[in-house]
Amino acid sequence: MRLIVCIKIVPEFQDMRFDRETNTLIRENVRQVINPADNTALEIAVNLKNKWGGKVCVVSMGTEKAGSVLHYAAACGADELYLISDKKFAGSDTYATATVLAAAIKHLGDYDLILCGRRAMDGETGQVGPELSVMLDVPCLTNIVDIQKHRDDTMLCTRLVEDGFEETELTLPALITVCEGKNLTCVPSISGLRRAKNIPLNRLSNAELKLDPASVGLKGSLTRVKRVYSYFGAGRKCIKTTDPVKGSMTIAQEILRCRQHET
Amino acid sequence: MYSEMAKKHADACRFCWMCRYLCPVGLATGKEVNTPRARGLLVSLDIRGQEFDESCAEAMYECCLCGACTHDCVTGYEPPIFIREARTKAVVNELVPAGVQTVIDSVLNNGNIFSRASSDIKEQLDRLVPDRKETAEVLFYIGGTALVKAPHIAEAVIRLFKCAGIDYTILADEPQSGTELGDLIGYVQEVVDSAKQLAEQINATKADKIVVLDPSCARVFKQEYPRWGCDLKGEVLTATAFIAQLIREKRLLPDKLSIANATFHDPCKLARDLDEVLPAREIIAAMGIEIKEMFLNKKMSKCCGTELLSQYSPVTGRLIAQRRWDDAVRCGAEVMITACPGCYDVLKSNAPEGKTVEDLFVLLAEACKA
Amino acid sequence: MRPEIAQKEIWVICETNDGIVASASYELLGKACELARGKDCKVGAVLLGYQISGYAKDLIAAGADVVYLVDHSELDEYNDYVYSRLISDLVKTHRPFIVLMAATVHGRAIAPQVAAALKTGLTADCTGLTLDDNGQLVQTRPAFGENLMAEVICPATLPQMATVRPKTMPMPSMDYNRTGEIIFIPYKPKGPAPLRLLSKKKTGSEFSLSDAEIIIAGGAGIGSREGFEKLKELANAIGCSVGASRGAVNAQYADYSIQIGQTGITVRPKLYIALGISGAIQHIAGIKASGYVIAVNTDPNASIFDYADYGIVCDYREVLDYLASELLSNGRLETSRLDQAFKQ
Amino acid sequence: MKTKGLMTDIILSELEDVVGYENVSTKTSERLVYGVDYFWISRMWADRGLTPPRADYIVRPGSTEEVAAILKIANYYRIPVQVWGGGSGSQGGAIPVAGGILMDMKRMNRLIELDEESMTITCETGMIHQQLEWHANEKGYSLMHYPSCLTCCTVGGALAHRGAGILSTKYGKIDDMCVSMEVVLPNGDIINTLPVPRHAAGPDLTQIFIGSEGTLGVMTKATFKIFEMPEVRKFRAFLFKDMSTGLAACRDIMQKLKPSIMRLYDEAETVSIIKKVIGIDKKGAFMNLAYEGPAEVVKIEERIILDICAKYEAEDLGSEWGEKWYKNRITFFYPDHIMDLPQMFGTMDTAATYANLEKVYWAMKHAVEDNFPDVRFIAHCSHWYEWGAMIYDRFIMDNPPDDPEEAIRLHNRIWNAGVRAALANGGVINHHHGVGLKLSRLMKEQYGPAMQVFEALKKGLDPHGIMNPYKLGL
Repeated sequence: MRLIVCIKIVPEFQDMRFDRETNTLIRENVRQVINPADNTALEIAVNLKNKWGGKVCVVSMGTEKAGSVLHYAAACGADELYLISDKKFAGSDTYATATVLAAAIKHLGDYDLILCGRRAMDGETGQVGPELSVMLDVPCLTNIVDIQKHRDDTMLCTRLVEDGFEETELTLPALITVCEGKNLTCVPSISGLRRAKNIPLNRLSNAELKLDPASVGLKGSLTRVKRVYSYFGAGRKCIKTTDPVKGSMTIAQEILRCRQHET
Repeated sequence: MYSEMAKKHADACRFCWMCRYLCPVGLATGKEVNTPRARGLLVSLDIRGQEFDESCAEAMYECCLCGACTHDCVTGYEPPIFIREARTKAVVNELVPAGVQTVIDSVLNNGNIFSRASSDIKEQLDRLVPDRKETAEVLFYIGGTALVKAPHIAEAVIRLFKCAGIDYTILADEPQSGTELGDLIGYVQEVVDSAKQLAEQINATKADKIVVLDPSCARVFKQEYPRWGCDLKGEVLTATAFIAQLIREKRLLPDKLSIANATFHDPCKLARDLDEVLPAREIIAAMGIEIKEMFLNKKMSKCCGTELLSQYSPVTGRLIAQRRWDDAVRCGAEVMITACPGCYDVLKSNAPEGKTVEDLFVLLAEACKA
Repeated sequence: MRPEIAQKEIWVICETNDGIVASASYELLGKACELARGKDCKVGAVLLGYQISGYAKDLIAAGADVVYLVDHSELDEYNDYVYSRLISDLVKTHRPFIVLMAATVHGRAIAPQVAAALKTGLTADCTGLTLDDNGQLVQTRPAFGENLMAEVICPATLPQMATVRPKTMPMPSMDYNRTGEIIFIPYKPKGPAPLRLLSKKKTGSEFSLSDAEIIIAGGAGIGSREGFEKLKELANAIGCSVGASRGAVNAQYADYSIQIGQTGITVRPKLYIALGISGAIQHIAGIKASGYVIAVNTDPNASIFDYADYGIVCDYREVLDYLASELLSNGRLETSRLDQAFKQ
Repeated sequence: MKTKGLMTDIILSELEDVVGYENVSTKTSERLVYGVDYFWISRMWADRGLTPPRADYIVRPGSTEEVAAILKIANYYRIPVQVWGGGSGSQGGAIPVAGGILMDMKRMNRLIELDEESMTITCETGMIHQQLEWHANEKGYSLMHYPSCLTCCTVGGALAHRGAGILSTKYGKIDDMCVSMEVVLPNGDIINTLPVPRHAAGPDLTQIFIGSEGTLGVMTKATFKIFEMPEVRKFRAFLFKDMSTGLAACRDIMQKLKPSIMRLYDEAETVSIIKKVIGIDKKGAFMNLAYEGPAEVVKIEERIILDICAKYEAEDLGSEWGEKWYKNRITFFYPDHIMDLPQMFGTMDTAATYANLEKVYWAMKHAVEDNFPDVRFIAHCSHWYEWGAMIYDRFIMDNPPDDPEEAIRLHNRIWNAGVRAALANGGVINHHHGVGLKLSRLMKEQYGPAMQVFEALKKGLDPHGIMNPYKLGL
């Protein structure tokens, strides 16, 4: 199987602090990591490869900084690394991003399955995967927690929906988006790390992809962010007590208040 | 090579001196390179392109991973994070000192750090529990150190189980828990894989409670397994906590033992990582033994040098153990009581003349006439 | 107003769950009506499925002026592939200028596929929508774990598309005197789809937590599995849902399925009670939308208090024990005691 | 990398013969870690990926005799010897900039004697200060020397740089606490200073070696006073409207009693570091005080202090803030709490008489702030004497130059400006951090012709100049 995993490098959420005085996110000293859901997608891809053979190819669109993080993807079992980086791609919305990824994936040739995370921790749109599937004209299934080979060219997917799980049969080639797994840290192996030393980071820019500059980056984006503001200001003012009895009474009162609204 | 997390912690620690007074290795050897900040500095220099050779790798192995530095850090930095990753790097780049490599090979081939054949371990287990059951309410996980170095401790716990009427079993051949391998090569996939195998075997016993003799194993079960995605179905309890509960429930009724001038050495993993300092003292009190506390006790406990470090670095291990004995002697103790097979063996091998080490469970088994 | 928009429609793509129109779709119809008010445009509802024509009157009552019905046995099961292609075709034919869908799992899968097929912009998971006089839809959505709000527009292409977070728009009042047009659209299956639903297993777990009115959640500060069991007992007796922080899940006190936060479930209860949770930003991200937040923590400087309306600085056990002894008898809630507590 | 060379290996084997194979090292790891101490320049150098200065041999003596033998070898081959304790000095005093031998003293960490009758404790100088304190604590005593580096510095390091702890106002600096010592002279001779409280047998030998920073010999053993634990230690914090009012009040207090802690912060530090660490959010000059001893005496002291502070219209903040400060006194120095790279920073502590104190403060503040607009200046006074006090000034620059050499030059220019302003107004180049590499060049400016006394000592004791070259202006 040839498996393509699309990875986004995002700021580590746990590092983020909020400056209550200026109402801004403090982005200094924030680590860059593989987006958790993409990390799980990578794990799933590597497991599929280990079971059915083939290659895992990692594609990431971002700045040079992403390079060192992608090294980990190789240690976790990826066979090929592609960093898509070009100033022309800066400022892309989900549609423009999908356009670039679609061109890159076409550039890389045939594949059986594309895996994406279901959403990125920063933007949380979850749109790139489904948009990409349409551009590549393959079926798409989102929110996958488990995928197994079913028949020759079909997979059996378990999809998390609001009230449970759906079992769906998916014909290849196809694209899935994957839910964050329980185990969110990428654990590379010694053999993987040794192997990763010899896996080069391939770079793709618009010189190779030859996209119309008007169709990518800020220019190619169909949505515009008009304004960003802090939501944190809707802040709460905490009344504190050190008296457990008084505190417990308040809890009881609040529970009752909620109940009365219900009935 | 290093994760972003490791880089962050190394960069914070490299210019901070504050925890070195607690590092048992640096205090014993007097070497600057054996301080937490020096380990951080070497990693941060490595990240910045300075040479990282076998001597730097060796510096990373000269650490007990006892967590004293982590516990002391006001900000919450954890040197073991980057030390483990530096060890991984050493393995990947084949910079591991020869002595350490022997121990790594032993764990991979035999499942223990003592180059003891796995068939020996199996025999030991058969001897301990000849009529082993497939399933039981309690699974007793002993750990390689006790099986090889102090089987009488495991035996004592089993006698206590029988005395209290516990429905228990053990594994047919105890695979390693990943604690030592994780310490040796870092938390890599190979460690996770072995942990998953063990978790499956433990779950197959359908035990509600997993009672763990070796505090290091108990720590990985409780703190690392969930992170590694290894689900243990039963509740993990240290032997100390489990036995203390049996005493509380009056299922064990120890007689008084007369031991004068005793002190209790808190095993690092028990005290610092698992926050268990009281159960052992409860057990000691139940036997009517009054202890003299060492100056560095409970969460401030000073590491004994560990069985693992003593395996590949016997000279350093001995220096560290002697330092712990100095603490005990200064408080006027003649007998050091421990609750960890590793601490027991290390402290026993390095006891000054006329001083002895006793294991908590062995004493209790005697007190209960189990 | 852009001339091309006059006489055009705002569409709501309705979603069905087991053959019943989802409440989120009615919320969207209500919102669409509000947007259309005073503008020269209509509200269209699109309903796909099998034997669903009976719902047309409800959709009209909720605010639809036109209902586009596609009723076919092949559409019985929700199928992302078939549905998204069919919706794309409908939009191409009828050219609405705004298309709204609920930000459910299915909605968030189908909407981007439709947007990509139509080469138009799409904004995900909106919590606010306004329509300006130029026909520009201003879509407000949270980002960065709800720390930031962004206003997004789709300036150059049509339709303007958004998925909207359920329960953020009010339910419209149903007016069965309203009239509307029902357009039946014939459907011809295009052969076997490359994806096929085989079975569905309902667990309801995530659903119940993200929908719960009152949640009691525990963190690493709970300290043990038994502690968590106690918390669960009380919660069950009172009839609240139980959640956990990542710390508690990592420490194995609770299952991942009830983890609340950025990497778990996002909740929006009326009352959120956090016991022994320190308040890491990733946890806060999951509870931001809660109504009243009460935090119990031994550390007076725990950051959870920054996000709480009421804070109790003490060991959570004291609170748990007190509530259990005062409110419960034989492990069951005595409402009269709750009343008493309220009176005090 | 192991240094290879005929002479290198000959010298190596001689050193091994003295201290044993395992106590000499030429390993990369060890040579790297001794090249960075708490000196900003050494830290910046490492942070920018440059190779730290390296010694050729790391030697760890285990006894005074071994130290003597090493010095004899070094003298014979004319190899520089740099003595290293905890490496926590901020002045670059221990960095092996001249190559040669680095002597790590931490193997010499034994307790020699605790004399409960004379109330003294004697130990080897490689002991971490906290360990020594614990040895005293085990018997119910304390050295009352609580510097921020308590947990990481060695006894020898504190002596070499004339360190001071936070209780110095009552109990004195290390130079007041140390009563006698054993020193190995550069030629290998072992000498002892006089073990009596006071004498009239010529100048004080002990005081010649305290503060000598390894340039005149190696201190190997030292004896300190120990104190009984005070019956009570009480805290009180005040807020003065400005620094000058605070200074006047403190001077007044020092004429009447001896608090153990008295720390007066300027407004810049009150609203920055103090706010960050203990959370007090007020403008003005924050002061916290501790007074200790027998309960009855403390009661009276408290009354006097309250009266004095009231006289200067200070806001009484009660005991909570002082206690909080005391609890967090070391927190200030942990990562994320203290200045760290990429910031550029330095501590220009100085001392002056009351007549000059305020003049020195303003002169230094202006010299730094006016000449370097991107630099912040914060200060507090924390060690007091009957006739003057110390000013703990700090400068902080958030975005220093990227080029390391340019950064060094700028760093030195700021230091020159600040210290020269202090000197011109009656201050001194340092109060309790020492001179090291950082201030070496300013020693002659401070002492003028008096410097020849030190130079003569150096020449007489260390004719080949092997002891810690380039430090202390010698």
